[in-house]
Amino acid sequence: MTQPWAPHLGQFGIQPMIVGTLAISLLSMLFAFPLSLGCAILISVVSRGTVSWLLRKMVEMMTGIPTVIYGFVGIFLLVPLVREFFAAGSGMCVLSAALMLTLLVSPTMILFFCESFARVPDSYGKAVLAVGGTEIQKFFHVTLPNSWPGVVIGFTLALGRALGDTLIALMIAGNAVQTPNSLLDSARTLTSHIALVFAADYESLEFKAIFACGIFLYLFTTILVMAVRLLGVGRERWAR
Amino acid sequence: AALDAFKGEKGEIRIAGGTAHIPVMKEAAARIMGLNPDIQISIAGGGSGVGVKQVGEGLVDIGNTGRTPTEDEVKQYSLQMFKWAIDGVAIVVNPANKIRSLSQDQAAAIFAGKITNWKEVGGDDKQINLYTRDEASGTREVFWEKALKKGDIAATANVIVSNGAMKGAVSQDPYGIGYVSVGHIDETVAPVAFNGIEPSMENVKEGKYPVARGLFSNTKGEPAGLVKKFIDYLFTEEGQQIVVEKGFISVQ
Amino acid sequence: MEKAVKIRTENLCFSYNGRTILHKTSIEFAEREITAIVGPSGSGKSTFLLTLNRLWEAIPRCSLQGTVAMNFDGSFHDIYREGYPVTRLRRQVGMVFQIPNPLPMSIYRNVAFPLQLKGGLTKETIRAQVEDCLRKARLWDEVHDRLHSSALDLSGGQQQRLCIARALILQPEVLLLDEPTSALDHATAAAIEELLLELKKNCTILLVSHYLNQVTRIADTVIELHNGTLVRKGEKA
Amino acid sequence: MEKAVKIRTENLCFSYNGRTILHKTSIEFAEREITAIVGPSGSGKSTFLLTLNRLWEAIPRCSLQGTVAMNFDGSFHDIYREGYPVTRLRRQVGMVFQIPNPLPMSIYRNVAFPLQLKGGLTKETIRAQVEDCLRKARLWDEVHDRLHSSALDLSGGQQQRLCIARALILQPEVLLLDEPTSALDHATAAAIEELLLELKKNCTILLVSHYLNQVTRIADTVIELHNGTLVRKGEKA
Amino acid sequence: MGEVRRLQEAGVLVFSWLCGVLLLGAVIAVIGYLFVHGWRSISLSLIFGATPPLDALLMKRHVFNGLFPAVVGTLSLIVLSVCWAIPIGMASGIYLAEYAGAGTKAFLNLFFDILAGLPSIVVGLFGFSAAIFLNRLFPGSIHPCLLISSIALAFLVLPYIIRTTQMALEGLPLSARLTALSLGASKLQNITHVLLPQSLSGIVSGVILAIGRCAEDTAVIMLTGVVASAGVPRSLFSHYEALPFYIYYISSQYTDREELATGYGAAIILLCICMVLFLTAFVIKRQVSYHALYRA
Ligand SMILES: Nc1ncnc2c1ncn2[C@@H]1O[C@H](COP(=O)(O)OP(=O)(O)OP(=O)(O)O)[C@@H](O)[C@H]1O
Ligand SMILES: Nc1ncnc2c1ncn2[C@@H]1O[C@H](COP(=O)(O)OP(=O)(O)OP(=O)(O)O)[C@@H](O)[C@H]1O
Ligand SMILES: [Mg+2]
Ligand SMILES: [Mg+2]
Ligand SMILES: O=P([O-])([O-])[O-]
Repeated sequence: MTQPWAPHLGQFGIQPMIVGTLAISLLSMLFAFPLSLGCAILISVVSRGTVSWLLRKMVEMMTGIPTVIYGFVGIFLLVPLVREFFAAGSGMCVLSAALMLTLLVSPTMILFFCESFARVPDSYGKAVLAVGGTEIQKFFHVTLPNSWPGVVIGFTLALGRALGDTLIALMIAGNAVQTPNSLLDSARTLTSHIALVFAADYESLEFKAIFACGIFLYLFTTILVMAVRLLGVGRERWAR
Repeated sequence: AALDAFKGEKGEIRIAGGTAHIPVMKEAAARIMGLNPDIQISIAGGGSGVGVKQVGEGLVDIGNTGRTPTEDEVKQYSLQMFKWAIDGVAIVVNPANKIRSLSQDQAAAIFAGKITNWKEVGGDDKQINLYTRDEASGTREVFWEKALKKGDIAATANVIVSNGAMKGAVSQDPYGIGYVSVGHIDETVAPVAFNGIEPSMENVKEGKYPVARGLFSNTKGEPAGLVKKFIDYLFTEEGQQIVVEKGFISVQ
Repeated sequence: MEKAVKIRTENLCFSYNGRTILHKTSIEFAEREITAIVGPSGSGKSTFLLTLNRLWEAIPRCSLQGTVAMNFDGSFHDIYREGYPVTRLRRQVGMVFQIPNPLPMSIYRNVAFPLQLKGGLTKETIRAQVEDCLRKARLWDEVHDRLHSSALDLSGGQQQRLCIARALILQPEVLLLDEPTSALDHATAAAIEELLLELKKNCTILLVSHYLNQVTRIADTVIELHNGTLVRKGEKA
Repeated sequence: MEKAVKIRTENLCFSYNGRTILHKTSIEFAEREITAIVGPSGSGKSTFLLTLNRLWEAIPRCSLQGTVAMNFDGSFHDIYREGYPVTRLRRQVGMVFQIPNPLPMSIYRNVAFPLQLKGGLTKETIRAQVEDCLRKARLWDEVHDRLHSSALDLSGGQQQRLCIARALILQPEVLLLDEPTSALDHATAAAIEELLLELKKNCTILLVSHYLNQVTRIADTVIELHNGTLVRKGEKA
Repeated sequence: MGEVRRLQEAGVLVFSWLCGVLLLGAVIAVIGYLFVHGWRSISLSLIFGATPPLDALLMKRHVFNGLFPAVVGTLSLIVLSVCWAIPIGMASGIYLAEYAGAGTKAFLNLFFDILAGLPSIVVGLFGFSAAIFLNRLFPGSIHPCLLISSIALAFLVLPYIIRTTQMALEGLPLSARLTALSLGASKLQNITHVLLPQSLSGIVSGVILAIGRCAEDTAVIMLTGVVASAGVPRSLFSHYEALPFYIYYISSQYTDREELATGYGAAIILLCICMVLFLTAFVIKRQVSYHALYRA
């Protein structure tokens, strides 16, 4: 497992891919979660009327932007930018992939957040306003606690998507089989690894290693789902 | 005239494997399907390794390889090989890069990650960005064996999945270096002389350029019907003309 | 002796979806009095209360014209003035809704909630005040052993008293009560009436009620809402 | 003359989360009478009504023991019997909730809804019956010009009358009314009382009410709920 | 204290606007970039190549150097997968929310959560393995194809539909549940007349997510039958092209500027298809809930 990936030497370690996957997806969630929460607050609480409506429509529209388009624009717009800006490496790196992934997962998360906010009954909000709460207090004291399961589920789905996304990493992370040491290093994720090696041979060790990748991804998401559930259930006490 | 064989035929041909072959396959398919809409030819890449396995498993009718299939492969899947073009593998850099020639030692050191800066081989003071192909690639196999003499390829190298993609990547990156099928070289990338020998068609044809190989189409057992007609077509004059048009060397 | 005026509306018009509910209503409410608002069901009593704390603004497609002025700290303020701090207004004007609306939290937090929103108090102070308000609303004995269970599980009358307790905790200067005893039994309702008479010392109370007995018992002034305008009907001797 | 018995509970116990609300309650309700149920707020009146149409089963974590039998078509049926058709039961036992609960549909559809659920009627019949029920509940005049707007926009009292109309449309044999006039003004409440006296001819009515006047005016029997048991308090002469 | 609160609120305000502007800027950059570079390539010949459009539509002739086969491939994928996924997904969602016992429910919830987290490439891998397995079972008749791709895609979106249906139903307040029951609605009637209409917007949003996912997915189809060039698929059992894969393919393997331009064109077309799908779904959503709730 911890060997390097070198099929011609009979070594089929997938550790570099595991690290690559974690690096890219966690980094993207680090960007995406605050961004999404901020946007969801902007849409549901801060802005009013047309502005809010427009923003919402825009986000809804964004969920419809295909991954491959982010990858496509990533290659021709972001990668050169990153290459020029940091003047190191090829621009195909962990950072580029994480940035594009952020764009990919944010809209779903924002919509999920907004939906769960909206599901909190009106009368609750009125009760807060009637005792002199501001819109923002209403949000933090009633809306957010009551929509917490939705927020958690939105986060899970987004993280799952970031972990499981193939195309962006495949197209702009560089796919080098190494453990990345910096944000500007090229890296390969488990998913791209499957896409790159999938058809090599159906009986060989290589193919079995691919299945190991699949199982690893599966375990990741399973553990994640479990953890988030425990968290979510704890917070769900008052939401009925 | 060579297309007459396809008149009145009906059916599907599935092709996968070597990516160096794709331009020729596409052109041939376009001509055949243009003549007879009842024939459907699907073309996928994947790399030579994929081609062998898929045709062996019976998932496709023709598996292309950019290297000679190994004896094991031939035996295991009872492959029939058809070599319809000759090709070379050339090191390429971005046209903005001054370097136009590398020795075998330099090339091996660069791809092994021992030389990491262009100034060490006489270029700008910039980091070298390595591009290599995936494990299934015939191009990689040939390059590794004949150019690198089975030397290491650094793990830091970006991995690219096809000949076309390699060209795209290197043409985008001013400090990149990679290797592609000679047939794919155009003005977007600059070929690099290997041990002083230009990777030109002539040099490959005359056997001067050492990193040469054949392009194969393989079938499981004897081809029959539509598949046979397709392979036969590749060897007709018209077929070989396509080969030359796409930058490869005819086998005739 | 004429009491000072606390609330004054002028030419107040209100409509939902273009249906006029209030029509050029100009009226004054005296300070530290209990004013009862009566009128047939659907005439706009609840709506009128909403115009006094600007809560209708949360309802889509409705519109208001005219002015509402309130006397805070000795001078009149137009509460619809651009930039008027609506949050502060709603802290000074407490409200109990016709249909009880406990929040989906524990009983304790429901009552403590306004204080938490305002901030700046210690846990102990809050706890003491919560208990005090629950006692005033005659709910303490029934719930003191389950303060931390959900308020949504309370009975109808309990929810109503909870909402009263919640409205009291900020010690508002004006209290808008929309049928606050409709779900309460006689004894409890009487206790709440006592409470209102007590509160009157520091507070201006507007009470929507259908209970004529109740109205005659405790109201200083009775106002009737009829065909979209408020008319002064009677005053206590 | 003793009237026939319509509903009989035996050793009925009920608890929420282990808190006992009803304790070994055995009582009978006479056919075609209005029985008032009174008791302090939070004593379990609403809960008791829920045991008569098995609606509590939709609430999580509560439990019931004992039996409830109702007389339908001349014989007693244990409504908690395994396999008893609960849907039919709820069609025969109408209910008006303490806190009005219109569905988020149009006014018209709210009232027509039970008939649509039952099925098998033409549009015209339904329309006629909806109008009839809305008239009976004294709501028709206020809403006939906006039958297709949302029922959620009605005033508190209007919602309450809507729920009454909705409960009437299936012509149930038993009516459970949980403070049905709490949000209504005097005149309207009186009209509803008239209606109940009229309905009594074909229907057994259980009325939870805090309005003592109302209770004395229309109830044939008064039952008090106290410490978890129902006690017969008084009967009309 | 009030000061602190005001500062906090101002902080929240600034932060949320900042997020909004950032996101907006990024989207405008992405879409703007596409359109600036791609609008010139948009023409009928981008789709139909040199083939007369009518011939292509009637399938009389193959289209080369055009996106027609990819467009058809993508649309058939969407329709097929949604056909498998919606009935099963909604039924399971309703079952989970309304019928399942506590044990079953806990188990299935976990199961679907995990399924939802399953990366598409893994689903693709299983689809691919299934195809190989079937191919060994019935030599020569089954290989990666449109049918297998659509089933794999259905698996991918199933959890979305199930969970959104279930969440929408479970999110309804108790009073909404009790009311119709008290009027003599059977459980099924309660679901179909009250609970489903009230949660419709949630469900439709799940379906929208699903459609979007089918239209854009590349990883699953990459392993289960999409190819670089195949023409319009003639049956469920043939290879096919698809727009997202075409874009992926072009982005890395373009041989000249013209080919790259078709990539931009394809990207714009795919974007437009997705937008149109979304718009329709939103229009439907508004009208459906309107009809369900406000018309007798
Ligand atoms: N869903 C529930 N979960 C837990 N406890 C409940 C629930 N509903 C009611 N209770 C409790 O059960 C007791 C009886 O409630 P119920 O609603 O039957 O009272 P009630 O007699 O109708 O009172 P009121 O006159 O105030 O409406 C109350 O103490 C209440 O807090
Ligand atoms: N949100 C709303 N949208 C549209 N119309 C509304 C809305 N709320 C109330 N109305 C209508 O406005 C009128 C006045 O309603 P309001 O609730 O003020 O009456 P009310 O006097 O409080 O009656 P009740 O005694 O029944 O509570 C009613 O006809 C009602 O149908
Ligand atoms: Mg009212
Ligand atoms: Mg009650
Ligand atoms: O032709 P390839 O095998 O290198 O793709």
